[in-house]
Amino acid sequence: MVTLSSVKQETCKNCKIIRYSPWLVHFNTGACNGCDIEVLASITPLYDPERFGVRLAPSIRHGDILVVTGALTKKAGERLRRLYDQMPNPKFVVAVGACAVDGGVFNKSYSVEGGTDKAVPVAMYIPGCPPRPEAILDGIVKLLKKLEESGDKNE
Amino acid sequence: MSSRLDFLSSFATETQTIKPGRKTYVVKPEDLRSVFSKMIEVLGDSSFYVSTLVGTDLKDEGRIRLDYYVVILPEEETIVFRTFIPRDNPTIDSIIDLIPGVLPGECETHDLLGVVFKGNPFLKRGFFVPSDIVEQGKYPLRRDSGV
Amino acid sequence: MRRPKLLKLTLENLVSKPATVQYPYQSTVIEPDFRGRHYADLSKCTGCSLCSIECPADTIKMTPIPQDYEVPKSNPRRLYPLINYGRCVFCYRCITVCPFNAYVTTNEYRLADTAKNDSSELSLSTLKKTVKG
Amino acid sequence: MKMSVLKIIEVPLALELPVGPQHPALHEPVLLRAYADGEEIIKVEINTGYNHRGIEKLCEKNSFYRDIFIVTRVCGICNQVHANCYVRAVEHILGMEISNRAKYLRVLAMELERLHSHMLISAVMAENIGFENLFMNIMLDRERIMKAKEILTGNRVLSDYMMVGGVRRDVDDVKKEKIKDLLLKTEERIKYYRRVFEEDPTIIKRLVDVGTVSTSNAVKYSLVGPVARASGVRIDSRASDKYDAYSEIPFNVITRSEGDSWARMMVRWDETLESINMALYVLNHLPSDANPVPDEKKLPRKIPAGEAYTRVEAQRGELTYYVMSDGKSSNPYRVKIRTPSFNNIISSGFMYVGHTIADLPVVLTSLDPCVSCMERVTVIDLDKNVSYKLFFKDLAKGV
Repeated sequence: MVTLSSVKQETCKNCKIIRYSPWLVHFNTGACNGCDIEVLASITPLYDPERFGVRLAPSIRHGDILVVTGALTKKAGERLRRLYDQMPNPKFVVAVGACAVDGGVFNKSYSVEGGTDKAVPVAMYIPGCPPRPEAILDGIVKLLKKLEESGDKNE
Repeated sequence: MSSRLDFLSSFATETQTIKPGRKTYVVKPEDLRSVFSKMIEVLGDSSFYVSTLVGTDLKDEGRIRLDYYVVILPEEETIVFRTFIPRDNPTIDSIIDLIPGVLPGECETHDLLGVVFKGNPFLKRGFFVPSDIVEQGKYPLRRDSGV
Repeated sequence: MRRPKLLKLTLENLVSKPATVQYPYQSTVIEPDFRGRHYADLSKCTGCSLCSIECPADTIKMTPIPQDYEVPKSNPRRLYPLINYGRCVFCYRCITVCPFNAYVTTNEYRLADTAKNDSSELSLSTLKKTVKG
Repeated sequence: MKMSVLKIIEVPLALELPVGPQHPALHEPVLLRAYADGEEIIKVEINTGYNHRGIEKLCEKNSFYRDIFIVTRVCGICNQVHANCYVRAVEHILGMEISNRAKYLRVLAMELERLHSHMLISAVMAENIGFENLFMNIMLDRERIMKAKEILTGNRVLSDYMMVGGVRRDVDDVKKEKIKDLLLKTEERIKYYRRVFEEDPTIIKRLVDVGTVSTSNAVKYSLVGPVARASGVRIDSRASDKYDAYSEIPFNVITRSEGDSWARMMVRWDETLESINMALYVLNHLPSDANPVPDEKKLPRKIPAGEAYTRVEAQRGELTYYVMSDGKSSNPYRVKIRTPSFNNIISSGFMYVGHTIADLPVVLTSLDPCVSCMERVTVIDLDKNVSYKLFFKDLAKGV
């Protein structure tokens, strides 16, 4: 049986594979677009994360890092869990924006579950409403650094 | 402009003004269809559109208020048709066959407030509302829904 | 039909300097009044909890100040606003409604972390610790 | 003639349906189910409601002032028009007049937003038709506008700039010069991009005569904004309602008669140029009659009973707010938000009929849904009874 903790151990062993060129998958669970346009802005020439090998993956099955924006609505929650299961295994979730981290202004609404971590384990939180593209890159770079360190430990 | 709209006063039981300066005609719910067909007859069907459909739950008065905001072209004057329907039996005739543009508004009002538009084939619950609230039979915008 | 000079633009871009900012090796210009991380200066705060009431995201929780800090007399209830940065939307409503201008604002935007963080460390650093004994 | 359905194409786009509140608010993933005969689309069904965040109900549960920040988050791209519309409704209920300087600053903020939004959708259109070079170039120039927004409001996207009684921060001369400089630099580029959209053979081949809407259909289906204006309907609440300082600032309402996807994009580019002129006019003629920043500690706590209905010309069309106060509590009794995409997207089904599958993303993008809408597309081939997934972009290039 695959439990959450066993998945975590496995990812630590294999994360060296993705630290050179992580591909992002962007998923919107009910955001206001503010974070979406900033995620889009952060892949444009001014910030150009392809310097780190970061690019948007064409399909969820090619992705290493799932970038989630927006408050987790009840309908989107099921889809997020399904998407997470479809990702190949060293996988990490980055929650971008106040809504994805903890529900933001929508935390009390009847159709919102809360933050992303209610549905899937989150590796990096990027607060801000919305975070600047620099902050998003900063979060991804921090995540890559963390992977590098944990990869070294496992060798 | 207003002379073109004189015929509306025969339907109105009362006129009000919503800030800022939107002329409001209170009409009987059974008259609503004839108001819109008269509008089409007098103004033609491409010189006005239904901009917004607002449903409000007036719990204390025991009725639901429906406001149809209509924008008259080319001056873009906004006028309002206001009608009241009973809260325990919120049904009204749909005008979707006269004006196809009310589709989003009627679907939304049905889903969130429980108003039944007779003759609209596209009404369904769960258009916007999550399924657990639909199963409980609650309408989120009712004041006593408790969601 | 005349073709626009998109080809010329492409060639120009090939030879010109890259537009990319070498972030994070080189920092970008952030406006000094960009709405970034803010925290309460507890030497001014009176614990009135107005910011907590007005916060649109309910992110500010009035929290008791730990016993080992010296608290000014103007704060008899020993409460301070604890901001959960994860949920904060940085609208700065708390700053504009504060009757004592007790908030410190910065343009710090790099808040990414592996766990949700809050303002307790920053806020409490504005207070002196009681000397024991 | 009876057409047989050979393929069912499901397009689960994360489409923006900023239907406010109770609607999902933004970025609602909309499901377009297109039925195609060969390459030709014969019917499109539009399903919505994937992420309804319950904003209208949320507004009833929060106070008038907290709602300003909640309605701002209905849509990230048009956040200032939402806030402006709501704030003006509250001001009408309060009977409050604001200073001229605040009115001009509000217009400046909203026009900057229109600029970046129109550039964004044009960039996305370029990407959808496979013109990635143009996408990257437009996005690069758009960063200048974002910088100008940051200087003016203190944040790049969600600006939280509007407040009952005025705006939340003033501009000084240094900031004014900086913004003017950025705008003048961008103006040149925008003229260039407009020419690319006007003349480039690739763009013309993909956009002209695709998704044509006649004038009478545009009115009948309640289409608003650039979509209606491209079909020759002159609707612009800036010109008719003359809210804020729009009565004093000169501008033209752009209309075109073609009604196809290309006309919609051209209307957007012309409006972008108009917006730059308006923003420069505001910066050159900024009155200094009073302090535009109200003291938020002294704003009225009690809102009298009353109702107001305000319209704003958002980037995508007419946005309306209805706010009602019962005078008893500090919360609004009812807030109704009707966003432009709500009308444009849900009523758009008839536009796709008769076009090829590859045109579907073009028509959809020309309606200005949202950017990150490029989710995957599922093609179910009834012949082989298999389904495979495609990237939205590939679909645009022709499967």
